[in-house]
Amino acid sequence: MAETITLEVQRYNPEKDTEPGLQTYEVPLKKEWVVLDALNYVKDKVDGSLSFRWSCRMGICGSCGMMVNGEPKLTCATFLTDYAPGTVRVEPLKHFPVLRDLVVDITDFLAKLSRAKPWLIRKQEKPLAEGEYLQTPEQLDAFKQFSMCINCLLCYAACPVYGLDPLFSGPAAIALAQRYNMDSRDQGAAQRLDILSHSDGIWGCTFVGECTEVCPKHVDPAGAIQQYKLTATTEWFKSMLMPWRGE
Amino acid sequence: MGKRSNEPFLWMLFSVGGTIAALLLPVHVFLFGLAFPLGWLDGPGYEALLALARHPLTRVYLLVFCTLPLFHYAHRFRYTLYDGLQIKHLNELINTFCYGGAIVGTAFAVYLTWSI
Amino acid sequence: MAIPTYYPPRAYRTRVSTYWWLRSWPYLRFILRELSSISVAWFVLVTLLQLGALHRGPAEYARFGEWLRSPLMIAGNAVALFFLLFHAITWFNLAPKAMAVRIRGKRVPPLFITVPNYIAWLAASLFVAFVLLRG
Amino acid sequence: MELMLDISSHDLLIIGGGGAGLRAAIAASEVFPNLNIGIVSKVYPMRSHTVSAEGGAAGAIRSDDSLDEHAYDTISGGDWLCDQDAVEAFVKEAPEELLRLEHWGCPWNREPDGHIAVRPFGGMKKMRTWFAADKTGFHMLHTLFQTCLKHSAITRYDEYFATKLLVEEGRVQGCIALELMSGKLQAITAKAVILTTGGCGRVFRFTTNASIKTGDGMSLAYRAGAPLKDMEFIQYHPTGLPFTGILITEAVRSEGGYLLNKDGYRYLQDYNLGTPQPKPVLRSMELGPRDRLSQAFVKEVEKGRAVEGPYGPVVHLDLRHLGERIINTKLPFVRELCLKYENIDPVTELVPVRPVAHYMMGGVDTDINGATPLAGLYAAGEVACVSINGANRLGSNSLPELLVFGARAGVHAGRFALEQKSPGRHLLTQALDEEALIRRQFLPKTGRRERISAIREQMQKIMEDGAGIYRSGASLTEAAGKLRELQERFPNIALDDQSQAFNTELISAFELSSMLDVAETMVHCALNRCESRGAHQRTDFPARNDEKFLAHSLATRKADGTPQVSYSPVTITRWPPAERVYGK
Ligand SMILES: Cc1cc2nc3c(=O)[nH]c(=O)nc-3n(C[C@H](O)[C@H](O)[C@H](O)COP(=O)(O)OP(=O)(O)OC[C@H]3O[C@@H](n4cnc5c(N)ncnc54)[C@H](O)[C@@H]3O)c2cc1C
Ligand code: SF4
Ligand code: F3S
Ligand code: FES
Repeated sequence: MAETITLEVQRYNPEKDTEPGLQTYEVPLKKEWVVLDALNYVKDKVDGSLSFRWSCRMGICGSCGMMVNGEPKLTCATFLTDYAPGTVRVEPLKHFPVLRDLVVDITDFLAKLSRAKPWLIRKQEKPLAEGEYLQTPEQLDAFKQFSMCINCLLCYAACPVYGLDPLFSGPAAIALAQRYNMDSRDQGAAQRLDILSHSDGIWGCTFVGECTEVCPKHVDPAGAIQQYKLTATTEWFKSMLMPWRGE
Repeated sequence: MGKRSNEPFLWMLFSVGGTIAALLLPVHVFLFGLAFPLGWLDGPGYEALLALARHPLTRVYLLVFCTLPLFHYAHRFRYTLYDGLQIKHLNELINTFCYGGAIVGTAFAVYLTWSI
Repeated sequence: MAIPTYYPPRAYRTRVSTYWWLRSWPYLRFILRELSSISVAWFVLVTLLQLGALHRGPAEYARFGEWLRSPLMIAGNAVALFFLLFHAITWFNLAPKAMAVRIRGKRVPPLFITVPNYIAWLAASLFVAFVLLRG
Repeated sequence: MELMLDISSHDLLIIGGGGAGLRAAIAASEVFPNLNIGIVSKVYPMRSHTVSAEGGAAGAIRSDDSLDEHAYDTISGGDWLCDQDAVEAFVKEAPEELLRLEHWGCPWNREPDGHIAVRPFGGMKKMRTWFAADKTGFHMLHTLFQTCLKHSAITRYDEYFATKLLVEEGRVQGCIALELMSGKLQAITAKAVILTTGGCGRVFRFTTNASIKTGDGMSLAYRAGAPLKDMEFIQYHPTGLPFTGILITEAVRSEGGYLLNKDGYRYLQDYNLGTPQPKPVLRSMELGPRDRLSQAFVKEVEKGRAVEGPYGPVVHLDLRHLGERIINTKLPFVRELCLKYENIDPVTELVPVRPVAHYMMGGVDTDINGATPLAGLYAAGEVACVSINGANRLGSNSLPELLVFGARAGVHAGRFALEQKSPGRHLLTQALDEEALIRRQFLPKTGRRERISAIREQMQKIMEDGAGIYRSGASLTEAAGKLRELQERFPNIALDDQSQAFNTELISAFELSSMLDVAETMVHCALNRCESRGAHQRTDFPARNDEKFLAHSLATRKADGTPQVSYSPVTITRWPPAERVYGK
């Protein structure tokens, strides 16, 4: 194994640069090092001004998503050795405004997430004293997959529709809405439908499917969206055929 | 949101049309587009085909075959133009072109299957 | 939940290139799949013209047959067939994603949806061929 | 670099957006709908460290279980240093809190009939640990965060780093925070403040803790004048991966994994932990208690029988004899972690492991309602010491702890806030002072040479060598001296980064300064406690000494910046101190 590997990192400092550029670093190549370790090596030993987000280093907090050689990846789970020999190019997640070096602005996603009402909606709350809402393992299984989203936003970086149209709600927000819709304890599907069943919501998705391909937690947002389309269509027909059913 | 968009309706046409196109179009293209013209297989003659086309079941079949896939096309092509060429701002024009085409085709199909 | 205002720093925004779909194979595959819709429209149009010719009598129909045999049409239909097969295969393969069928609380494995689709495809194709070739 | 200053104000300010912080915010907002609440968090709340917890959360619900048994397990596990009134409140409210989370949508695992499922857990005599697959903390945190989104009275300051508490007239009245995105300083005034900033595992070199766990809240409180309690008690987990510190769960050993030294010898047999059998035997060998296993590792290193790895000594965890099938069916997540984050396949390779710092039992001194001795300041979660964990926390007690005491702190701080007048007039001056200080301390371009990472690495080494699993008077005295030197060198750090937008190096500097404070209190508390109890093992005082040390250590900051250690009594209600017996 070679001793070192070349890291090409996108740098951008809004106070100095008008547009991003690439900077090259030589870093040690070790079997157990992931791309994030290489970045930390640079930050600690070479250039403290390199900025990026990270925290758990175990693929669960969702902070360290970046483009590695053009693909959206969790850098704490992407080994350097997979790219050796050769260079590793690290860029900020695509489709988001770049704040600094490898840090992108995700406020847009948070706003979209709130709009999808990702919380349990009940017509009538049950008092705690009456115990839990019963839910069988099968009912749990119906939404479990969609509840695994770590909000890493790799799917947004992979989805060309989001890149083209920033108004698009996007894969993770819709998958999380679907997570609650499919939860046997939830009664808020109708409220979420109005928000998601419009042209910036599910109908913007053309089923490119890359969101699902890149998702590190196997959430399958593409599936969630298509399933939602089916539900929305059924609901639409119901409301056309039986307008009196009402809201 | 108030009034809901008619996307669900268009999407349903797209889906059903897509399924019909997937199930039936390949064999049609293969036979009428390649096998018969190239003489790999002997297709039905004029009279036989006309008789077949006039059968009530065939009329229904043809009507479905010639309409729903057009709406599949209209929907899909609309988004291809939006995204592939990044011309979503021209959406009125695109919609007219795509769905307009599908509607004209449908009218044509209704007329032909009826009058043949 | 409210989010306080901040001094927005100058964020750098990239524009998606017009040729984004050339950038990677999955995107290219996607755009090809979407372009298959042109083949759909194309062959529906051919069929409509054929019905028109049929309607207008044997002479018209013969001329139409002649047109179909022209190299340009053969080439066009060959391309169309390629795209339609591509459409059919992607359509059937993606179907299980769009439909989460559950039987007794367990999600039906994708193959249980894909395989019947392929069988239906085969049956429909054989039936159409049988009706047309019977004579 | 030029700093800007902005001011905003809330009734209640919560610093920390992890499990404890979010729970406090929701509690306050539900009980006092008119309360205007702010949450400051240095990372987006759903990135907080609570997200990493795997195992589960304890709350007695089964008919064969009782609150008293949960309390007893907790108190004996904590080597009688727990405040028993707090433990009693904790075990009573834990099941309610976990149930509340269920009502908010947390996907707890279920029995076939739809009721909540519970699993056994280390140190708990009954099955009472609620779990959501092996991602319990993740599901709890996302449930809390998403539920929080529907409360319009809560204003979030995401990616704001709190640098200082504002204190006026002896009362905490807000904080100063740096907005990462812009580099702007924000003075946030409030009538009450709750600290929920989590633990400080990063003080050590090898830890399961995320990079954000740098003890900031402890340092904020300490500098504002609040005492830190029981800082010498740090829990080690015996099997962490070296370098990354990723946790390899106990389940690996329950399935029959061996611990081997460099000669391939099951060394635990030399430490009074039973004789090796091919199959796992409960309470013996690899299934001995966490602290004993960690201690055996240290001895093995001393004897020169550990394996020298690139990141220091390790021993090997051997799973190969279990075979691929067992590993895939019983331990899939372990294999995934090893493969995905360490490039090791346990089916064919030995897994290097070592004890890693895992959890901080001590923290900001609070009463049973989260109130610290400093008026207006509350704390909950890992940053606080209530104390229910005593000298050693039981696995799966800290997730319910953050719910129970997060909620309590939220309600009590909310009530306190409603009774206060508007914030004092001199806060703005303080904010301006802080701005000047930051500018002076971190941002001159010349004349500085120290690198942040160098000081940090030295601190971590000092802590490992001097205040690790085993400590002694000598090692601690040396550590204390070296830490003082680092404190003195700290002002000479040079930042490569002089810009405003997302200056993570500036944040690292703040974090390092927090960690130095926390490390000093740990070392001084450990030096003063001349006994061995729970996670605090003194080689020069190997026995527990209830006569002198059945007491909480309290570290307060002296004018010269060094800690002053004093003691306060432990609250004993119904369980008088006894021998801590394992495995009976
Ligand atoms: C690997 C691992 C597994 C674990 N498993 C279990 C388990 O199975 N069961 C169990 O009971 N416990 C477990 N624990 C312990 C438990 O997870 C933690 O004790 C608990 O999550 C701490 O939560 P918290 O809310 O106090 O802090 P955190 O979740 O750490 O949140 C701290 C918050 O404070 C913010 N913050 C910190 N400093 C600042 C600052 N200066 N300015 C602004 N904001 C700041 C952060 O942004 C963050 O939002 C585990 C711990 C680890 C490391
Ligand atoms: S859906 Fe997957 S890729 Fe998208 S944010 Fe969630 S975990 Fe990340
Ligand atoms: S990639 Fe985008 S277009 Fe739809 S299927 Fe996924 S959201
Ligand atoms: S650092 Fe947490 S997901 Fe990578």
